[in-house]
Amino acid sequence: MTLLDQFQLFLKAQGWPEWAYYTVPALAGIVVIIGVVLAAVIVYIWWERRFVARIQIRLGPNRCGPEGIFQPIATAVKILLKEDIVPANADKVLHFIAPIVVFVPILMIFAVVPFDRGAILVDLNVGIVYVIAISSISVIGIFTASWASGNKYSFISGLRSISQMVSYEIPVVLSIVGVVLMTGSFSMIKIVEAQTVPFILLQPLGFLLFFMGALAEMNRSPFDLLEADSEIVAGYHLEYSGMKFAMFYLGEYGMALAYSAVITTVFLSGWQGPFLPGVIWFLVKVMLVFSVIVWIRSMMPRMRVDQLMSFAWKAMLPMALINLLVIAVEVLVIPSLQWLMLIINFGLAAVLILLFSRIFTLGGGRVEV
Amino acid sequence: MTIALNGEEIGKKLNEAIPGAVVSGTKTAVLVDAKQLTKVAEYMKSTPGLDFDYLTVVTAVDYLEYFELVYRLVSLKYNHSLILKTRIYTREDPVVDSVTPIWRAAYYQEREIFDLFGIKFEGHPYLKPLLLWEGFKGYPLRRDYL
Amino acid sequence: MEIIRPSVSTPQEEDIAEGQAINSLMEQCRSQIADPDRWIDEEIKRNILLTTVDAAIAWARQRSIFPMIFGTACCAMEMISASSSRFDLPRFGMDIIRFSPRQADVMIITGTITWKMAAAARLIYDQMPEPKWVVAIGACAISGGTFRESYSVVPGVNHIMPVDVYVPGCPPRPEAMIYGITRLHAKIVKGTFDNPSLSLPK
Amino acid sequence: MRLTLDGEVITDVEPIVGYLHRGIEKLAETRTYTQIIPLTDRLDYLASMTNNVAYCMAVEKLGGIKVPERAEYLRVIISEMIRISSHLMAIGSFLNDCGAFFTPLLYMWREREKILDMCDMISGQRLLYNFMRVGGLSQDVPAEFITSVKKFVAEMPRYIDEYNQLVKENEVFLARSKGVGILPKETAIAIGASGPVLRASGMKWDVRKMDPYSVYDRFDFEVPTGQNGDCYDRYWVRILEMTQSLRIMEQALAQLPAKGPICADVPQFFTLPAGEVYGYIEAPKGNLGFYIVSDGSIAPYRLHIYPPTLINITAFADMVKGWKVADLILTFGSMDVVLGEIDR
Amino acid sequence: MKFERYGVGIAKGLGMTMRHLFRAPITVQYPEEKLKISKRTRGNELVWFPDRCTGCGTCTKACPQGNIVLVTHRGEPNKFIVDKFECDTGRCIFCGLCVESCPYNALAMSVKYECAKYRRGDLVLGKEKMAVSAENRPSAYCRPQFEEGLPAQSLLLYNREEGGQKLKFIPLSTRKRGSHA
Repeated sequence: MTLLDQFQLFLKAQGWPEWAYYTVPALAGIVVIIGVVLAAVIVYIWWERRFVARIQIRLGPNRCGPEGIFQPIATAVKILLKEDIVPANADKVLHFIAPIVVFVPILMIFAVVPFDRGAILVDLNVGIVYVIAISSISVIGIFTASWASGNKYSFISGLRSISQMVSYEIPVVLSIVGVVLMTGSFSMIKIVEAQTVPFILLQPLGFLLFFMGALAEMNRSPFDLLEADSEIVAGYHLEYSGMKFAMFYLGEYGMALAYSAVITTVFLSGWQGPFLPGVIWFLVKVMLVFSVIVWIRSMMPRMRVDQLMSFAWKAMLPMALINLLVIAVEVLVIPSLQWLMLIINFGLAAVLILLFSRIFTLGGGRVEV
Repeated sequence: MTIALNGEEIGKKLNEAIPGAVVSGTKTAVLVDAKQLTKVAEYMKSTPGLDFDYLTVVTAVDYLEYFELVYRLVSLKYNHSLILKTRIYTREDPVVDSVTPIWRAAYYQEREIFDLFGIKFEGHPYLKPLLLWEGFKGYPLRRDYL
Repeated sequence: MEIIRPSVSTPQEEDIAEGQAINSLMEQCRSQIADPDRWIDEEIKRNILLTTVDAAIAWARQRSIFPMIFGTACCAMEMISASSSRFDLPRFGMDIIRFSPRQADVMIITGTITWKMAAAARLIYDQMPEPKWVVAIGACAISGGTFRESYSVVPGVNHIMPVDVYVPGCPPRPEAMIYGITRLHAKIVKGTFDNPSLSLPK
Repeated sequence: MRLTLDGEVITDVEPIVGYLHRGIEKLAETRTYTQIIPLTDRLDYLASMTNNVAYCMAVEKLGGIKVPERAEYLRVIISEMIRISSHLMAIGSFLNDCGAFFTPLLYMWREREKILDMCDMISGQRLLYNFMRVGGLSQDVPAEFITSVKKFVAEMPRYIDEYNQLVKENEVFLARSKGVGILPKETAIAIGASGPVLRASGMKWDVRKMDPYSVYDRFDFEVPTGQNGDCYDRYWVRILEMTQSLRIMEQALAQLPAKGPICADVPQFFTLPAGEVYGYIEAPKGNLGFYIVSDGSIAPYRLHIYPPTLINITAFADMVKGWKVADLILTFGSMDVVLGEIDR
Repeated sequence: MKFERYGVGIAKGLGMTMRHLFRAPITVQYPEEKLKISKRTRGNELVWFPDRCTGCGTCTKACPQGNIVLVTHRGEPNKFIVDKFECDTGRCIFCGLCVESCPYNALAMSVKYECAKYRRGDLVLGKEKMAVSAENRPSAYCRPQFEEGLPAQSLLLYNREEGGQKLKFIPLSTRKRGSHA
C-alpha cells in the first residue's frame, strides 16, 4: 500500500468523481517528485562544488546565502535568463528536442524509486527493468544534441556516448540480475525489503561492476569522455546556451542523483536503517554514494576510448557473467545460508580481481595508418 | 665542458675534403660558400672525429649588404661545438640550400627564417610561414623593415 | 564589423583565407571602441526604481559568472593562480569554467592578443550570448603593453571589442584580478558604478 | 594545430604556431641592453628568472663582465627554484590533460605559490621578475629569503612523496601514459631536442653537467634519464629533476658567501664591443640560447632567441601519428609547451 | 598495460585526496582578509615625490616602451619645473627600471594593486594622482629606506605561529549581510 493508494482511497471516501480520484493523486505525485528531485539536484550541485573544493584544499562557493547554499539557484536563474543561440548550421528541430529527450527520462527514473516505505509514485512489478530501460533513453538525446549542433567536437562526443552506453549497459544489467535472482522479484520495494543484509555485502563484485557501469553511463570520471574538456572542448552541449544548456546541466546531475538513488535502493538496502525515519536514511545513503562519485572524480585520470571499450568487453563482461553464474548456483544450493554466501562472494571478488588484473590488458596500441 | 673547436683548423680540413668550400675560417667560426652548404653539412655530420649530430641554433642576420646564416653544431659524442656561417649577397629573392634533410632540427628554424627574413630554403619539405599569417607584407626582421 | 570566413577545403586555402580575414580585421580595427557606458544618467536614475525582480536577476547574474578565460600569455598563469586554492576565485561562484563560448558570461582576456589571434577572439566574443561582459587583464590586453610598437600585436583589445573593466598590471596580482572581478560585479548589479553605497569593504 | 582524423585516429597533424608572436626579436633591436631584460621575462613566462639569467650571461660573455661570487650562487639558487616551479606546472597541467580534474594541479600549485612568494619577496613581482641585471642581480636578497629557502628545501621532499602517492601508481594513469607518445633517442637527437624531453629518451645530456656555466661545476648532482621516451618517462624525469634541483639548492645554500657585492659595476646604459656571442643555459624546458650581434651601440644589432620548446615539438607529428586524439593531448601536455617561448 | 597493482595505486591516490580533505584550506578570503604582500612589491601605480624631482628625465629614458611623458620648463638654476608628468598604467609593465634609474630617489613603486578601472582614460595617471600621499604609499623596491613602515610579508611557507600566511577562517554569520563581495 503506497501513500498514493491511500490518497486515492481517501478521495474515494470523500465522494470525488471516478476520473478525479485517479488523476489527482497521480498529478500530485508527479509534482512532488519533480519538486523533490529538483531541490535535491540543487543541493547536490552545491555539495559537489563544496566537497571538491575541500578536497582541493580551498573553500569553494561561499558567498550566496549561508555557506553558499543558494549558489546553484543563482546559477540556474542566470542560465535561464541567458540569450538562447541556435547555430546557423544546426538542425533547428532536433536542436530544440534534444535537451528534452535528455532531461525527461531522468525525471522518469524517480517514478519507481522508493524514498520510504510506501513513498513511491508507482510500484511497478518490473521496476528495475524499467529503470534500466529508461536510463538509456537519454543517450539518444545526447546523440541527437551532438548531431544537431553541427559541430565536429560535439559529434565526436556523440559517437563516444553511443559506444560507451552500448558497452556498459550489458555488465550493468548482468550485475543487476544477480540481485534479482536473490530477491526473486523485479519490484523495487521487494528488492529493498529483501535486504536484511545489504546486497553490497552479499554481492561485492556485483556492486563494483554496477558502480563502474553506472559511472560510465552517467559520464562521470574516469569515464567522462563525453565532455573531456581538454580533448573535445565541452562535448555534446558545446553549442547550447541558455535554458537548453540548463536542462543538460540539470540532466547531468539528475542522472548522477538517479544512479545514486538506484544504487542505494538495490545495494544499500534503500530506506532501511535503525532509529531514523526511512526517508532520512535514504537521503543520507544517496548523499554518501554521490560523495564517493565526486571523490573519484576529483583525482582520477580519464580513460581512453579504446581502453574504455576493452575494459567493458574484456574485463567487466566476463566478470559479470562469472558472478552471475556463482550467484545462481548459490541461490539454488544454499538459499538460506547468507553468511556462507557472504564469504564465498567476497572470495570470488578477490579472486576475480586478482585474476583479471593479471590477464587483462587495456589496449594501449598505436593504430598503424 | 663543451670545447669550441678552432675554426681555422676545421676550415683547413674542410678545404682539403671539399675544395673551394671555405671562404674564411676565424677562431670562432667557419665561413663557407653558400653553394657548397649541403656538401659541407654532410661532411660535418659524417666525418669521424667531427660527428656533429646535434644542430642547435640556426639563425640569420641582416647586414644590409648580405644575409649571414649562422649554424651552431654540437657533437654529443665528443662534446665539442662549432659555428658554421654562410652568406647570401642578394636582397631580392635570396635562396640557399636547406639543411633540414641532414638535421631535422632546422625544420622550424628555417621556416621561421623564411617567414621573418624572406630567405628561401631549397629542399625544405614544407616551406610555409611559421609565425606570421599568409598575406603579411614585408619581412619584419630585416633591418630595413619600417 | 564582420569577419569574412569563406568555406575552404585544403590547408593552403585555409591559410590564405585566414590571412585575408586577419588583414581585413586589421583594416577595420584602426580605432578604439568606446568603453560601454551602460550606467544610467543621474537624471533618469532618480526616476527609475529598480524592481525586486531586476534586483533578483542582477543578484543571480552577479553571483554566478561563468568565465570564458581567453588566456594567451603570462596573465593567464596569474589567472589560474587566482582560481587556484590560495586565492580561490570560485568562492564568487566562478568555479564552472566553461570552455565553450555559448555558455559564458564574461570574457576574461588575459595576455597579449596578436592580430593572428584577434580574429578568433572576435569570433568568440560574437558567439557569446547576451548579456556579456569583457574584462581586459594586464598591460598587453589593455594597450598592447610593452609590445605595442610591434608589427603583430593588437594595440589594446578595445580595438576589437568593447571592454567593461580594465585591470592594469603586468601581470596583476591575483588579488588585483579578484578586485577587478568585484568591480565587474558592481557594474552588473546596478549598471552603474557611481553609487557610493556600492563601494567595497576596505 | 591542424589535425587530420580517421575516426578518432590521427593520420596527420601540423602544429600551427604564431598566435602569440609578438616580435620580441625585432623590438629588442630598438631597446638598450638593460631594457631587453623585461622582454626576456615574457618568453617562457613560467620560468622568467632563467630567461633573465640566460640573456645576462650572453651579454656578460660578450662584454667580458665578471659576476661576483655571491651573485653567481644566488643565481643558481633562484634558477633551481624556478626550475622546480616550472616542472610543477608542467606536471600539474600534464595530469590535468589526463583528466584529473584540477586536483593534482592545485596541489602542485600550492608549492608553486610558495616559490612565487619567495620570488615576490626578492623582486616584488610574482611572475615576471626582471630581477637579474647584466653583471649580477638588481638588489641584494633580504635575510629572510635565505631562511625561507632553507625551510622550503627541507620540506619539499615530503610534498614530492605526496605527488608520487597521488598518481604515480594509478593504474589508469599508467595505462594512459606508458608507451604513449614515444620519442626514440635517435629522433630526439636528430631534431635537436633538449631538456627533459631529450633526457626522457635516454640521452644523458644536461648543459649544467656537460658544459658547466656559472658555478655549476662545484655541485654534485645527477642527471636523471628515462628509457623509453614516452609520456610517463617525461613525467618521471621531471619529478626526479626536482629532487636533484633540491640537492643543488642545498649545496649552494651551504656554499653561499654571507656577504659581498651582488652586481658588477655596470651602468644602466652601456655599450658592448662589436662582435657576436652565443650564450646558452639549461632552462627548465631545455637548452635556451641567446645569440647577440653587437655593433658597439647601446642596443643590440640582432638578438636571436633559441627556444627549446619550438625545437622539441619538431617530431610531434611522428609521435602522435596513429594514436587517438586523447593521446595527442597527453603527448602535447607532456612536452611542456609554453607558447610565449615558441612564438616569441 | 596491465592492472598489475590490483587497483592499489588508485586506492593510494584516493587516500591522498582524503587526507587533504581534513587539512585546513589555504584559501585567503581576499576582500575580507588581505595577504601582507612583499615589501619590495611593484604595485600597479607609481609614487612621485614632487619636491625631490628635478625633471631630469632619466626615468623617461629608462622606460623600455617610452611610457612616461615628462614636460618641463626651466625654472631655478639646476632644476626644471615639471609641467606634465604622466604615466599610462594601462601600458606600463611595472618593470621598475624607472625607479632604479632615478638619481634623486624621486620616484618609487606603489604598494597599491587594487587599480581596476572602468574607463581606459582613468588608467592614465597625472601629476596629482602620482604624488605621494597617505593612500599612495611607496614600496621598498630599490628604496630600502621605506622598508620599515611596511608590514612583514606573510608567506605560505610558514604556519600562522611562525608569522606566515594567516589562515583565519571567517564564519559567514559574522560577515556583514549585503556586503558586496
